[in-house]
Amino acid sequence: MEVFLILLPIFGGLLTFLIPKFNKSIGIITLILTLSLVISVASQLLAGGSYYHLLGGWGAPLGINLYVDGLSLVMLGLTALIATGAGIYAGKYFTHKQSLWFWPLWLFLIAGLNALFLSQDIFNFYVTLELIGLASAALTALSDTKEALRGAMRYLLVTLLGSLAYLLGVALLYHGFGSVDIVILSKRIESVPVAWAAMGLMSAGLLLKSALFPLHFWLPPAHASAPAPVSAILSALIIKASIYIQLRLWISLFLPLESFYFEIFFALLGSFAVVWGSVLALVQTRLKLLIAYSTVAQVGYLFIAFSLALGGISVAWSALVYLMLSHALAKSALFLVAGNLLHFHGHDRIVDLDRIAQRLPLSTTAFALAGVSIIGLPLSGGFIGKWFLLEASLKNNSWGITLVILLGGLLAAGYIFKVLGFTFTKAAVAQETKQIPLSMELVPLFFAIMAILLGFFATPMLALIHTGNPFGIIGATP
Amino acid sequence: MIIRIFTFILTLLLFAGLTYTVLSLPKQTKGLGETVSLQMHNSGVSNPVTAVLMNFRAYDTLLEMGVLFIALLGVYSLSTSQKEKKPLLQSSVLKRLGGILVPLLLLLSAYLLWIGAHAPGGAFQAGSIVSATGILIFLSGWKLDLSARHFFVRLLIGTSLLVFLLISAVTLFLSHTLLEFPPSYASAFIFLLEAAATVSIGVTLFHLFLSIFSQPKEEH
Amino acid sequence: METLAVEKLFFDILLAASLLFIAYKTLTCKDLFQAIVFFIVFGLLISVAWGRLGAYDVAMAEVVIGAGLTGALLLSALVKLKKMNID
Amino acid sequence: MNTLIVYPLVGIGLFCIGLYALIMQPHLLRKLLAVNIMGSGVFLVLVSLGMSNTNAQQDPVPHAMIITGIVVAISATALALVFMIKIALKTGKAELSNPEEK
Repeated sequence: MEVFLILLPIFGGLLTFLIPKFNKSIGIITLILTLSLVISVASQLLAGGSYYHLLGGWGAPLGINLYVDGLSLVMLGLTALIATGAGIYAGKYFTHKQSLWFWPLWLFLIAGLNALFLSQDIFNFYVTLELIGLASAALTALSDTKEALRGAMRYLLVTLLGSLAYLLGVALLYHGFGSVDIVILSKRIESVPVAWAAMGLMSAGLLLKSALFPLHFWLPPAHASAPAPVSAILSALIIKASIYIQLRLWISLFLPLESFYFEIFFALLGSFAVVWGSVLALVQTRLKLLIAYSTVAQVGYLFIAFSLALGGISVAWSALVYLMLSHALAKSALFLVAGNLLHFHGHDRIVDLDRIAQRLPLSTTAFALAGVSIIGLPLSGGFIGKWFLLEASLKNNSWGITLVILLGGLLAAGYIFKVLGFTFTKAAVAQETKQIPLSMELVPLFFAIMAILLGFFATPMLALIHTGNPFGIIGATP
Repeated sequence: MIIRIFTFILTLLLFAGLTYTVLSLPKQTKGLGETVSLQMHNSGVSNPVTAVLMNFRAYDTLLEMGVLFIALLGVYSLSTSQKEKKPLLQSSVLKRLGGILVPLLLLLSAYLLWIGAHAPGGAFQAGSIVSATGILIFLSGWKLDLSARHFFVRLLIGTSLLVFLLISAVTLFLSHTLLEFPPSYASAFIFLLEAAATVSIGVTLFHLFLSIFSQPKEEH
Repeated sequence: METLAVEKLFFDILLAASLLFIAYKTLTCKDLFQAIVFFIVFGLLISVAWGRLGAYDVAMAEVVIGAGLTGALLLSALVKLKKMNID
Repeated sequence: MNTLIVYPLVGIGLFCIGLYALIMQPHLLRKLLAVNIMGSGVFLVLVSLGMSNTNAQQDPVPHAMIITGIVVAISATALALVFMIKIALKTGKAELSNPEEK
């Protein structure tokens, strides 16, 4: 089943290119089918545990292996969910000419993401990284404004640089240990200079792609200027894709190398990212930029969790995945709402939001609910993630980190409430407004509700995530 | 100026570190050369590079065709359609030269495609020759309407991915394993994939050139 | 046998030096047109290196794609920039 | 005597030269040239590392990977060139700098 997650979007993307007349219906049908495929992969996983697909029947090291476990499954599910929702939103959002190219690019992007989350091969990771990098740069440029083009260009250069650094690491690992398969490498890797250099290069490349402070400079312009559905997927999934590779690599390859300094390194950068991103989000005057800087801060949390997990605090893995999921849902809701407001007013200046709360109540509700999860208020998905994170930091006696987490929450509350406050006020000058189609309001609301609901279903979700013991936690049932 | 010095020192350190790494590596490292040669008789071709590209790691090639396709989509999405594309060079000499060169080049690419199974060559080399031929035809001023408005042209661009999907479906049907070629049919499958890839690579690269070449000089 | 090794050494070092030199020129020379020409030369040189390393398939792909087609793309983009009077 | 060790070193050199130029050169076309040269450097490392002599058994896997990489490189270059032309059309400059200008 899992291979259809790659083949189907490719097929759908080709069809939307060949028969542009029906691109929207083909696109949405493909996305919904992908979503149902994820469900069947999930049932296969739950029935038989984690499993491999040996492509071409060769098996590593000669061939490429695909692998499904709890971690890849939740990422696949997240991808399908956000792609479908944002796709439905996009069906109303784009002009005819834009949607001509949006649909095939979108579906190929989904194929690339699915391929990435299934892969077990470090060179194959490189190909999928390039696939999603080019597709997201092209999608960013779709709005065809000066800012979007610059953002897309900067993003493209950054992502190419990141891929090349990563590929150099692949070259070193291949020649050092004779394979590109993660499982085989994990058996052969030892603490020699070539492993260290590969770790440095691959991590640097991926950190650049995941926009960890201070390598986040490219993110706000690109994410803020892209079309709304594209911003949503950029923040929700594209960033996470490189973090996912980082997870896989560290868990199976680099963890055996001594990593104490790297724990401190990631914790420091993560903490800076949380504070810096939140403060900058607080001072922004444009909504989309505010949301983009909030992503910088949230990436910081992910790396704080990562550093604690590397230190052997296993609850931090749950925190990491939960933060990824809830941030992805909440952030796509925020970006889609921002897209609505941009469409409604023709601008996204925060001070001129002009009584949105009365005029677009659904969008405002979506924004508020997503905000609850971003801040980490109780019972939301973000709350569960932060709760685990606090628990991990206390277990580790890292008071500094505890402090940063709390401070970050306060700052997040600051920027979310700042926006919400202006949804009630009246603008100085009356503005012309445009109608928003209902589906464009319902999709972000749906995402926001999902982000909250994640908090209620923490136990089954965590059981699902840990299926097949993706984090190699000692003592866990495999 | 500070940034310049900082960057310089950083690159220098990187260079030093990587040089040390490379020199620390044992002289003869273990690659996959032996593993590949042990399986060559099952691969359907005798050129090991083609075997890796089109059989052992054919999945990579599938995704790579996706990358090429995406680049073209991205380029298209920013191109404004223009009615008339003026060729760069209008000369009868070039036209006549093209008349001789074009068939020769196409012959060469067919040869490269065919020889790729046994010797250096294959879809990528052949496809890029096809696109070079296209560029030559275009530059020498021959009228040639290959715009993506036509379904047929879009089909040519998508051929490789379509054939990949078709063969994926066949292999999944045969053995429930993606792109597992039965040894007796492997060479036929690989040839089909290569031929389709040649066409798609040729047309796609040519279109990339055409789109850049015919970008408007000012905004509309 | 000994002379052959010396010749090989000479060839390798010459090729290495010219690769680095041409790359340096590509990235630093004043004129963009020149830079692209240097880049095409670079592509040809590196395909010589592929040949020396026994990667004949790569050498072929590099000549046509890396040097030829990429060069054509770069040149036509530069022509556009020049027509817009941007440098 | 084994002289093939110069090739991975050249590859690293190309990677570093390219990196420096990518950061320091303002013109987008030059940045693209830099990325391409970095790519060639990486490919060179991928093939030539661990080759002690040319007579030993060739490893075709890196060769295939590089052919993949070359195609990826030209795709990215083409996309970036169109971005560059559009940026030049809209801003009158083929550079990314001056973000403070409206």
